[in-house]
Parts: sequence; structure tokens; C-alpha cells
Amino acid sequence: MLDTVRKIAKGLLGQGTMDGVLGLAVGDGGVSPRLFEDPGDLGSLSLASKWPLAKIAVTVLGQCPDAYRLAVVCRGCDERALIELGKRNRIDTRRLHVIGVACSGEQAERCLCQQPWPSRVDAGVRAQGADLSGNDQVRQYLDSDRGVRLEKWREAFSRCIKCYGCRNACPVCNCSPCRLEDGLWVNRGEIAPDMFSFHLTRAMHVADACVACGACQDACPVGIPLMLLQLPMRAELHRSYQYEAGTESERHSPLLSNYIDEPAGGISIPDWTDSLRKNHGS
Amino acid sequence: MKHTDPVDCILCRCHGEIDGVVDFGQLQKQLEDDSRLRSVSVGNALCLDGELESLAECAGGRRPGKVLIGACSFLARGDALIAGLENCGISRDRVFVADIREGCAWLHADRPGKATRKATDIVRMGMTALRHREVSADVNITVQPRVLVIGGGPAGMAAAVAAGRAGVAVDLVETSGQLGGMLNRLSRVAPGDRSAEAILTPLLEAIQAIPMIRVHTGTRVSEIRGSAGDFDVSLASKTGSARLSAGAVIVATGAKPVLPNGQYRYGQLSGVISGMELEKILKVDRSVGGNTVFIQCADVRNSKRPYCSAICCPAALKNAIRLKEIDPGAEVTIVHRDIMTPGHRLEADYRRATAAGGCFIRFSPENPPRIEGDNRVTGIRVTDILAGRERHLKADRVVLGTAVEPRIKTDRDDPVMTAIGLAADTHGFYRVQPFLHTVETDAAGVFVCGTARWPVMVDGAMAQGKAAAAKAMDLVAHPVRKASRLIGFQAVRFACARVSPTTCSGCGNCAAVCPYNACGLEKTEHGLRAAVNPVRCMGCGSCTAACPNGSISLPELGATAMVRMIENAFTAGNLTVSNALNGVADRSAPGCRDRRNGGVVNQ
Amino acid sequence: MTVHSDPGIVQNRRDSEHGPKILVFACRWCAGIGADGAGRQRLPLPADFRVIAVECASRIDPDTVLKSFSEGVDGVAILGCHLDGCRYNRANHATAKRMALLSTLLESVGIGADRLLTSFGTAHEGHQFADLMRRFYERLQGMPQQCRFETDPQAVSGGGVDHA
Amino acid sequence: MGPEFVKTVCPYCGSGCGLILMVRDGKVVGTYPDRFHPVSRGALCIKGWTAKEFIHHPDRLTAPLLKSGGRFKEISWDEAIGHMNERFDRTIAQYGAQAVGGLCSARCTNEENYLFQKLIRLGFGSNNVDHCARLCHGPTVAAMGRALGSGAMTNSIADFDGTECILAIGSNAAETFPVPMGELYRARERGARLIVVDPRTTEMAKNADSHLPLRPGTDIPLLNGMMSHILKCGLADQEYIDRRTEGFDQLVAYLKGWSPERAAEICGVAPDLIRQTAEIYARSRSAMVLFCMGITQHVCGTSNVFAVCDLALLCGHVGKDHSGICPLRGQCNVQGACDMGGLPAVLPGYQQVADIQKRNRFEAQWGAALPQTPGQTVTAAMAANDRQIRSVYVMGENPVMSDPNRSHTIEFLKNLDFLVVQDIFHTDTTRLADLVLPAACFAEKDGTFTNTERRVQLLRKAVDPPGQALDDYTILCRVARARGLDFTYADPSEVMDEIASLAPLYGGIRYGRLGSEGLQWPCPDYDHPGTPVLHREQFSRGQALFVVPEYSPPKEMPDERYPLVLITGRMFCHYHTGTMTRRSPFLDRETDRPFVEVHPRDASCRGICNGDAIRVTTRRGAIVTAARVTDRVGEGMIFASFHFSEAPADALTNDALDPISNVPEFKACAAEIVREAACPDH
Repeated sequence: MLDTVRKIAKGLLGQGTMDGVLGLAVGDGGVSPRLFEDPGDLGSLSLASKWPLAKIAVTVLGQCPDAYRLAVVCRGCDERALIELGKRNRIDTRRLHVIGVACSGEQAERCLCQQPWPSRVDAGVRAQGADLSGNDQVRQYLDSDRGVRLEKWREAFSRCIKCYGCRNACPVCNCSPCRLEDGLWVNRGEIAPDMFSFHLTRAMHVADACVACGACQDACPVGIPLMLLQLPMRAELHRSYQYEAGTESERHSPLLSNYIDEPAGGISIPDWTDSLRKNHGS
Repeated sequence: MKHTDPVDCILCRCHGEIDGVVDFGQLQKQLEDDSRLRSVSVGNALCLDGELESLAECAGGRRPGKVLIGACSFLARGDALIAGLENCGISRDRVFVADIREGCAWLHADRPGKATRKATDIVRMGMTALRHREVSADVNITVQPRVLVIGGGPAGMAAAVAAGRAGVAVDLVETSGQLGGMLNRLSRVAPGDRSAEAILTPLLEAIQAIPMIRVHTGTRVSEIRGSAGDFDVSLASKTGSARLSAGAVIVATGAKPVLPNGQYRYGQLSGVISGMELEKILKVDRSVGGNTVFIQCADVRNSKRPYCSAICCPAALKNAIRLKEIDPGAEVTIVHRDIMTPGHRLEADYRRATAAGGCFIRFSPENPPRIEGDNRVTGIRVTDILAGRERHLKADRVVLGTAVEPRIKTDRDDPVMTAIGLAADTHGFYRVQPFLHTVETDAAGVFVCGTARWPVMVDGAMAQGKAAAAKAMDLVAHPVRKASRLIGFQAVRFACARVSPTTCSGCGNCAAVCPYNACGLEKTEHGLRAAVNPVRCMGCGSCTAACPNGSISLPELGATAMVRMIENAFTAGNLTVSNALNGVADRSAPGCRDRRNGGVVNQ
Repeated sequence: MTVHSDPGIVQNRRDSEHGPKILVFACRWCAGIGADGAGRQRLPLPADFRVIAVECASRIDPDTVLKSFSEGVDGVAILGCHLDGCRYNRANHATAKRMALLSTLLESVGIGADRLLTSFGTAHEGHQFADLMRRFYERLQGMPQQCRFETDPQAVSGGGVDHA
Repeated sequence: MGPEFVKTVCPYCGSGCGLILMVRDGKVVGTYPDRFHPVSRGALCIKGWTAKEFIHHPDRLTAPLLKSGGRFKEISWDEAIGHMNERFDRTIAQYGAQAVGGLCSARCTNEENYLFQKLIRLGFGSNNVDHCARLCHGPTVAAMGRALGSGAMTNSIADFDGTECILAIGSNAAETFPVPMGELYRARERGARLIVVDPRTTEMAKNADSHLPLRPGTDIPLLNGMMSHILKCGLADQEYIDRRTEGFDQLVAYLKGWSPERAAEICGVAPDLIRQTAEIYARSRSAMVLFCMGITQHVCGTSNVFAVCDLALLCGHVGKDHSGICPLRGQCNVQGACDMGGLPAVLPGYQQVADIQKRNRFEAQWGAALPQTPGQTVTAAMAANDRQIRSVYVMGENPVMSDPNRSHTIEFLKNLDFLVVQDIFHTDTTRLADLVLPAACFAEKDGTFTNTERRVQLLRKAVDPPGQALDDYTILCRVARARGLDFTYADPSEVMDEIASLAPLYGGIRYGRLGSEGLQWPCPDYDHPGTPVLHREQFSRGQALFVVPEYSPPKEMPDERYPLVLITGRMFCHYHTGTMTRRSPFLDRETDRPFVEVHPRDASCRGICNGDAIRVTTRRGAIVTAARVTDRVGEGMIFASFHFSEAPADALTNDALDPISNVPEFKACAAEIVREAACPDH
């Protein structure tokens, strides 16, 4: 799998179709991201376990001259994140080339990923998506009844040390300045920030752009299951509007259009006009 | 306007209506403790002339600050109070009316203690809203003294004539080769039996007589840019294209009759014709004989088109009378679900039709009439609800009363109109402002009339044309207009969105969500940034909700004002906020917000 | 008609016990008129809700709702115009979608989606507004209260401070 | 053409998290966590994420500055080194070698600290070398050195995950040691019990299973109470005690006089809570004790550490997987600075100066005689202030802000004949210096840091230092060569080879072997894999020693004039004297004003509201700061952080020293607060 990727990268750099390939490299300091620019040192290219490169690609392109064309060794979630960034004009997808790598089965299990492969798989074989029913964190945090869920989530959020790692690692989250740090919405100078105005606000901001790559959960030092915040909302977006973040590059988020002009063929105005009548379950 | 400007508070007793429930002593004490209010004064009835002004004078006598009025609701007397202060020099932006009558005293008459606490909170929320309020930018628009009328039907012509007579230059654009629209295809015009020419010719002569009207037939509007007061219109026709500017646009593009394909074996049997085909026959061939059956509500008032087209019944009556005149011996029957003939003249047509021998049969939509005949129609079988039995009619000809449907189905099909912010309702007809604004649309400076707005008879269409012309002239009459006063349904626009380019990341959420296409992305030296068209923006705030970091905001109710209002909502009554649900660190953050000490909050 | 309330009679249980706190974001056209109408018809309502008037329900974003909950509010109501009657050309559709998504998040975290009431076009008139508020009030009554009124200001003598 | 990625170690706390810097055109433009780092595992704290913000700050020192007539003027490196050596030679000639002192830094690399103490000992012939371990884990080095044979953390950070009980005494790890806090929470997720002993209700205390809010400075009574209960219930691990410890009988005799009730009177914790905690700790199969400044920064700091060691040894929770004693080092290389001999009485590798064989080995290797008598500690010298020390060389330290009794420190530094300070920014200390040398920060040098779990990790140079600034390694080599010493090294890796040849703990450590995960000393020879857990079979000193902990209350108890106890410490978004964090815009925006936490009852009876300006006074000085009314502090207690030079907490702290380790009592002194002005209305 590794040498096919290396061969593709060598081809792209050799013929000059791409100015650089962003991937992981094994060096004396272990594995770290690296921008390969001459085909010679592709020897150190490595496909170690998952390292989300989408956010790094944005910063790299931001630092390079405008005409720079970048190939990125993408797993499924990287590619989906780049598509979402293209929709929000953060990145010029024309300058990007995806070298698709499919994730292994247990990597998909670890990330609770339903589609562990990019649209074009150059290396690796498509593994079966993770089934959430077995996962005990999902059972505790999402499927138990309301009082237990609240207790679990509040206890998890009270561990937060406000390192902003979840926001810094998220590929689709790059406002500057960010609303979580302006002192109006979230109190400054105290940790265990308030659950609503920090965690749930961040979750809502990326709700329609989240590609479920798990970078936020991996970057959380105190192990808050941040992915489980996004899964119900992604499911709701899929159920109501058949919208999946990062799959169709032309279709904008359904939250930005009204019910009639909804690109997916228009959905009739929902019958409920008063949410009290809607049954929310216990 | 800075948030440190002094605020003077004036409370109104409303002759016991408010202070009968709210304990003004307690309210005044709480407000006087608050360091953010310069003075607190109480009046008996502020709406009686003189009292508010005198209180405002003595309060604002020193440096003019802002005035916070605790009285009745905006809809009751609030607006009048603001207008009163505006007369004596305090502008609208410096005044806030906190509703402690309808919103508090009258709602909670049986709970005086809590009503007092609620009144304190309402006034305090008003104060924070006033302190953090800023003023939106307002632009002056130079208005082009020209009106563009799209569509040369009766509505468009009437609008053109009305505007032209008033001395306004008009461009009348018609896609077909000649003016007249639907009139050219009608023999007679309901109600009454005036011939189409009788209406059409005076209109055409009037248009000829007015030099200010320029007619462009066989021309299509290819693109409209700009906004109210300064539309840049480009026309396309066989002979080439042209560009012209216009201050207002009147849309009179009419609607297209529905071809009842698949209904009552139309298209399979000859002799089953639509209403428009009958008009064509009557217009040319005077001698039309034989038994005729009119079937009304063909492919309309159903789930696909849940509306009544208002034209088919009068047309059917008019044609029935005409057929009876031509061949009194013929049997003319109108098979209908309901006959819609509002007004005395249509009622008179109905009576003349029955007098002339036409008979009416009512069927229920569940089992509609069935057409008999193999290649030519011979008769129809229909169950008459009133008689309760099925009737068999001989017919040489069956006329289907078809509906009128909009030219476009949804906004996206009509890029020209969407570009200027015109929207269609769920049925596809152009959408006008709800509540009493018949011809104004969501887009400032764009008006709509005739069947493009909703199926209507010719006289109704012409009346709407004149109304649209009047509205257009109202806009075009002033050479310079303030953008904030362009909106139909408000005296002054609430706000105009403002972008802070340094913090905007150019994600385009606001441009996608704006209902008026007033917000777009433009290239600046540090990349794509949002930009607001100050004329089109209506101040609804959709963009502020879509913007993740608040780069675009409504100055009148910005993020700071909203958050401070939320914080002050439940401060009276010494609320502690280490709450069960939130359960996180209590509210003793280093900032100055601590509601433990008697609710003194500093924002 | 002035309402002179005799403090003795009226100062009963309803005035002292603390119901759930509700923050209402009312669009100035439909719900605003409804709230105003309820006042004019003197419909008695629990006094634990505050109304913030906005131009259109589309001005309310999830951050505002979540900030309200973080300030210790028990329920948030967003009252806008009918989904096809919005004065600002269907601006309230985006809010309807966002709040549906937010209620999914609130439910999955265990706060409960029924703490967020979104009503489009059902609060035009006074009685509708009052009925909606009462139903929302009863729904919240059965749920754990977010925060406690520690003491009534009158009861606290001098500048003394209560504490959590 | 595109940016490069450089792997290095975070410059702030002792966790030693892996950091990746993205560099473009000589500028650091991005920070990313190292996903495969053994400690941080792809996470960083708020300071780690923003570590790049101070690197290119305009305030960076770019040229050597010589003070003449009260003003600094730029001079060249040769002039500076010449002037420096000449002034030191004049002091040695006039007052002897003992009049020269040096302060090395817990934020410089191992190689730089090694060369610094070699220069002071070899170049100037004085043992007066010290660094800020004197203000933090001095007692740990002394006490654990004597009780177990090594002053370092016995287990690794990863060991927390899997233990059954975590006893955290005097540590606010959630704010000051954020990333490893994740290990504690993972352990709790798996059922471990987290017990926090801290006067304040810190974040960790809120999330703990039980919190013992004791009065400041009463740790020994509490521990004695627990130990006496464990002995009474026979929960002690007698087999472990017999096999691996000595001096148990003196401890038993001493503990006879103690009981949970007696302990409760002194420390204010309910007796049955003490009993319950003791039982949980003793009964669990594996348990980790972690402690920090709350234990060490007291007059009885060393005894406190002895008490902690005795408790752990009593229950046999040392030298096993998931069981150990873990002092959390506060700085990125304070462990390394101690290892490198940056202490007056110790040569590199904790080899005593007084030990002749050890000294001879160094003299043979270095080729010159070394001073015999151990030097003076910095706190003792400042307390004495008897002008025994005339000129001082400070590298990467800010004693004016960090040492207690600020006016005393300033007076000591002003009385010096010559003071040279080497730092990356101007600080309160550089302003008093005669000569200021511009140094390089963590991203501008190669070298190694040793984190709190004894893991030696490699730093890699990402960008060049600004202007004429040089990294400390180069400066020290040039100063030494100017004095005629043979400091010729091609690069820092050769210095590490020399260290390995001299210090047995670092015997097998070479740059080539550090790779991505580093090595945990002791690593005696080339192919030794490093030691995650110390004292497995045998203690470094053979048998562990029970030492009787004498309890002495804080030097300054509250009285009617100063009724409140002042505790100082750190908060989550600033680091020590704020030199770096207050110049990082993101962190400064998080908290840009000093504050003091006050209990609501203390605040209300003084009419203080949240946010009001208050004046905090002690016997040594006064500051004006903002009040933060919260019940994070107990009643009768206030907490101030020491990052803010506009309200320096060290102007208030008491410079009473722990008799054995000379560490000042930062955690308890008597103070009073008065309302100054209402909260600014914004």
C-alpha cells in the first residue's frame, strides 16, 4: 500500500503536475507531517496510523504562493474536510489533488467512522464502516435515558481545561477571532468553561460542516467524547435533508436555505408549527 | 453613540394602570441603585402632551444623553412617545420604550411582587439594549426618474399609461410582437359583454398619445442589476440588445393558461377543447352551433394547484351566453363544482346565462363527469349531486374551464427576477408583502401587478397596474431617497447589516442565507470578504445568525446588546446562578458580573 | 379600568413560589403583537418569563439560545411568524432548521429538547400567546429547575450577601 | 519552498509534551501536537497550543546591553564577554572565588545547565550554583534523596492509567499540569478513586471522589493521622516493610501519640474522613501519591515530603507498577537542571561535592582542581544579605519576580558589585543588571529537556534567534574559551556524550538513541532501554528509610492585624513570572489583570463586591489588585497568582526558609485585604 502511494507521489512530483505532496514522514524524531517537494526524499514517506492532514493543508496552502499546487495523502475524512473547506472559500480545491488512502477496519472502529475511504481509493481496500450499536460509550452517552445522559455529559464537560484543542484541531473550524475567546460569550480566566456557551456552541457552529474525522476527540487531553456530540446532529441532517457534510461539493449546507429552495428537490414546510406538539421522547 | 453615554430613565404611572400593580417605590429604588442610570424620574401619563417633553428637558438638560422610557408597549403609545421626543430634538436612536404595562402590569395583576421584579428586569434589559445600541449606516440613493414596466398585458399597459400621464418616463417591454397580452386572445371580456377591442384600443391610443412611454415589443429583459432607485436593465431582442436605467420596476408578466393534458380525454377526442381555444373560435367564426357542455375546475383546485383561478367561471358564463345568442336552439350546460361570480356584474352575467336557457349541473370532485365518444365527443355522463342521480348529456363540443398558472415554478427558474430579490410563493406566483401591501414585493423598488401576482379579471388587473404605477411614482418622484426609508411596511428600516472586514473569513454563509440577495462576497486585498448592499438590506438579521463569529452584525441589536440583555433578564431578586443543570463553576468570574450583591450588574 | 390590588388577598402562594424561568425571543410582527394582545386582554400569566423583541426570528442564532441556558434560564421560547408568512421573505425557515438541529443536540446531551420551544405562527393573538406560555410553563414545571431564587430582595436586610 | 515541520518539546511545564512547529521563511507559523508522543498523545494545553506566539515578539532582546549611567547601550559580543570576565576576575581577586555566584535555569537545556555549572566551578572556582528548584522541589530532592535514594518521580505519567487510587496532596494539576491530568481522568474512568487534599476547592477537587479541605500548612498532622489509623487497623504492608525498609520502629513510636482526632483538631478535616481516606489508600492494590508545591513550599517542606514517603512506604505503594510517589515538576527542565548539578552541594548525577572520589573523577575529566566546600543556596544568600557574594551570573531566571520578599531580593541584587543576566526578554531582573546578554528561546536551539518522569527528550532548532542573540550553549562556550578553558564541542550532542561519561544516571544517553520517545534515566549503559519505574527490586540506597516527620506550623500564623492566610500559586493560562505567557496575545487576553480569590463571607464583611479593586497587605509589602469573590477558597483564606508584575505576589510572601532545603514558605503567610475602589463600570 505504501509503495503505491510513493509511486503516485513520485509521478506527480516528477512530471511537475504538483509542486508538493503533503504526507507523513518517518524521521529521526519519529512520525511527523512533511511537505515533500523533490521526488528524491519520498523514501521517508510513511502511512502510520491516522493523522488528520486537512487543517495542516489549509495552513500550508496559506503559506505558499498562489499558484502552488498541493497533493495531499488523504483518508476519507481528510478529503471530506477539504471539500467542506472548499465550500467555505477557505481553500481553492482546484489547486488540490487527493491521493486516496482507505482506512483499516479497526481504525474505522476507533473513529466510529461510517465511510472509512475517500471518493477515489488509490491505496488500501475499503473496510466496513463501524457499527455504533456495540460501542459502550455510545450506549452510555447517547442511548441511556435523559437523566443519566445529562449526568454523564456534565461530568465529562466539568473535566475540560479549556485548552481550545478541540477548536484548534477541527479542520472546518477556522474563524479568527473565534467567538469562544472574545470574553462575551464564555467567561475568561476560569476553567471548566460553561457547558452551554462553550461546548454546545462549538458543536453547533460545526454541526453542518463536521465530517466526523474525530480530530477534536483525539486532541482532547481529558478524553471528552466530543465525537458523540456531533453524531446525533449528522444523523438528523441526513434524515431531514439527506445531507452529508463533505460528500457533494456543490451542495451548500441545508441550514442556509429555506425549505422551498432546498437544493434536494424541495421539502414541504414541516407540519409542526409548534414544537410543543412534537414528541421528543423521554 | 458610546455605551458610556448617560441614560435618563422616565417611568410612567399611566394613572394607576401600571403603578396599581407595580410597586413604583421599590422599582425606583432598584433603578436608582444602578450606577448606569443618570437620573430616574416618574410621570403620571407621558402620552399627555407636555409631560414627557418637560421630563426629558429637565433630565437631558445637561449633556444630552439617552432616554429610557418605562411605559406602555410600542404598539400602544410607545411610537407616539418616540415621535414626541423626536419633535423636541432627541433622535429615535437615543430612545428606548420598555413595555411595563402590556408586558408586565396588565399580565400579572394578581402577582404584584413578581410584577415589580419583572418590571425592574424589563427596564434594566431596555437600559442595556439602549447602552449597547449603535446606528446603522444609511446611504442616500440618487433615484433615476424612469419606470420600467415588464409585460404589455392590460395590467402593464394600465401601469404605463398611469405613470406616463403623471409625467414619468416609462419603458414598456413586451416579449410578444404586440401589446395587449390576454386581450388579443379574448373575444369578449367578462364581466358584461364588452368586446376585447373595446378595452384594448383606448389603451393603445393612450400609449400612442403619451410621448413619455417608449414601447419595446418583441423584447425580453435579459438582466437587471443594481437596486431600488438605480436599476441597470439590459434588454435583448431579435434586432439586438439595449441597456437602460430605471428607478422602479413594475412586473406585469401575467400568467399562462394551463393546457389540461390528460384531463377528460383532452387531446384524444376531437371536440374536447380548452377555454382559450373556444375564445379563438368565437373571435373568428361567428356561427358556432351545436350542443356545448362546459366542465369547470379542470385540473385546478386539486392538490397540485390548490387555488381558484377566478377567471374560468366568468369566462364560461360569458361564452355560454354568446353561444345561446348564436344558436338559441343549442343546449348549453355548465357542469361545475361551484360557480364563482363575486360582485353584481358577474351575478348579472349568471342570471343572463340562466335566462338564456343554460342549465347548471353540480358534480363532486370524487366522481367527475366521464366523456363518451370514440374519436369525436358525443356526450358526457355526470352524477348531479343536487338531483341525486346520474344524467346523460349529448354534446358536440366539451369546453374545459382550465386554470391559469404562473410562468415560473420556483425562484431558481427565473434568474432575472431572483437577482433583484423577487421571490415566488409556494404556488409560484410572485410574492407580495403580507398585511395590506398589495403590490409591494420583498425587493425594494420592485412592484408586481396583474395575474403575475395572482389570477385576476382584466378590470382587476388594470386596477392593480394603476396601483403599482402609483407606488412606483412615489419612489421615483424624489430625486434623492434615504435607503432606510425604502421599505414598504415600515416607516424606518430597523437596521442595516454591517461587516467588520478584519474578522470576516469570507465563508459565504451570510451571502447564502440572505433572503434579499443583499449580502455578497467581494475580493479585497486580504481575500474574499462579505459586503452588504445597503439599499437591499431589510435588517432582518438572518446573516448575523448564520455568521459563526459575529463579523456581520446589526448595529441596532448587536451581539453585546443581546448577551447583556440575557444576563440582565433575571437579575432582580438576587438570583444565584450556580445552577443544577449547568453545574459548572459558579458565576464568580473575574469580570464584574456578580449577581449576588443585590443584583447590581455592571453591564 | 384601573386594577387596585388589595395586597392582603393577592399576596398568595402564586406570588412567592418561583416557577421555571422562561426567556421568550418574540419576532416583532407576529409574536410581538400576540404578547401585546395578551396584555391588553389582561390574560393572567405566570410572571417568570421575560420577552426580548427582535425584528425577525431569524436574528436568533443557537449561540443566543445556549447563552440563555448558560445564564440559568429553564426554558427558551422562539416565537416567529408562520413559516410561509414571514415578513422577511422566509427568513424564519433558517431559524426553524437550526433550532430543530439544536433541539437534537439538547436532547442528546440530556438537557431535553422540550426546554426549547419553537413556534412559528401560533402566537399571533393574545389568547394564542397566553395558551402557548401556559402549556410551556406546565411542561417545564415537571422538569428539574435550572436555578434557584436564593432569597427575596426584601427579605435580605442591608447589603448582606447570600452565597451559593 | 513550502513550510517545514520541526519536532520539539513544549517550553512550559514539566509534562514535556511533544510539539510540532511549522516553519516558513525563518518564522514559526503553526503549532501542532505530536500525535504519537508517549506523554501528550496528540493533545496540548492552552499554553502549548500558543507556544509560538512569543517567539517572534518585538520585545525580544537582540544585542548585548551594557548599563552605563543608568541606561543600557548596545555593545558587541566580544566587548560584553571581555567586560564580563574582567569584572568577575576583579571580584575573585578582591574577595576570592566564593564571592562569585551563578543562577542557572530550569528553562534551559541539560547541556546548557551542565556547561554553566562547569564554568562556575571550573572557570570561577566557586560552588555557588543554584536555580529555581530552590523555590519548588528542593525539599523533594533532599527528602526523597535521603528516604529512597533518588529525588525524582518513581513512576511514569502513563502509570497513572490503571492504578486503583490516586492521592493528590497540595497539587492543582488540572490547572498547572493539564495534559497528564487526562491520565488521571482515564484512570478514574476505569474505576480508580481520586482523592484530593488541598485547602482550595480547585478544579481537580471538584472532579475528585473526595476532597479534604485542610488548613494551609497542616499536611503532616493529616498524614500522621492517616498513618496512625493505618497502623491501628493493621493495614500496613508488614511483609514489604520488613523486606525493604528500615527505621520503622522510630516511626511507630512517634505515631503512637497521633490519632485522626488529634489530626482533625489541627488540620480541620473531619476525623472519619481521615480514616476513610487512609483505609482507601491502604486497601487498594495499587496507589499513586502525587504532590507539588502545596507540600514543598512550607517551612516544614522537607518533613512534609518525608511524611508522604512514610505513608507510601507504610502501605508498600512504591517501586511497583501503578504504585509510586510522584512529585510533579513545574518546569520543562527543572529535573534536568538538578540532574546536571545546578545545585551548590551536588555535581552532575547527584554526586556530592564533599565526596572526594566523585570530585576526583570530575577533576580528572575536566583537568583542573574543583572547590571542595559546597556553595551557598540563593535563598540563604539573599536572606543573609551579608555581601559575601559580590557578583552573580544569572541565566534564564527572574528572581525579582519569583523569589519571596521582593524588596529584600531587589536590595540584595542592588548591593552586588556586578550582575550579568542572560534572558530572551527584559524582565524586572534584567533592569537591575549591569550587563544583559540576549539568549535564544526553545525554538532556536538544539538540546535536551528532562521532564518530570525523568524522560530525556530532544529539542530541535526550528528558527534562528533574532538579531545578534545567541543560544546559551554558544554564549557559555565563548565565555569559557575567553577564560582559557577547553570548552570545544562541535555541537550539543558532544556535551551530552561528556555528561554521559561523568553521570552514571545518564550513562547510556546519546542523541542518536533519543529518537521520538526519548529515554527515562537511569540509563546506565549504551543499550539500556531506560527505567519507567524506579526502585523495583532495590532502592537506590538499598533499604528505604522511614524518617520521623517533625511538624512545625507556618512561620506566620494569622492574627488580628493580618487575619487571613495568603496562598500563592499558578493559574491555568499563565506561566511563572509571565515573561513568555504575558507576551502571548492569546494567553494575555484570557487573563490580563491580576486578581485575588476571596471567600464571599470574608468579602461581604469588608463590603467587597466581585471585581472591586482591593489592597492586599502583609508585613513585607502591599499590592492593589482585583477581588474575585468565589468559594474556590475556604473562609479565612485568599489566593493570589504571581504572574503579574503590576501586582507582584512576591512582594507579600514570607521569606522564612525550610531549614534543610532552604525553600521559602510561599504557601502560607498572614495578610489583610481592604476595599480600595468600586469595580470599574464598563
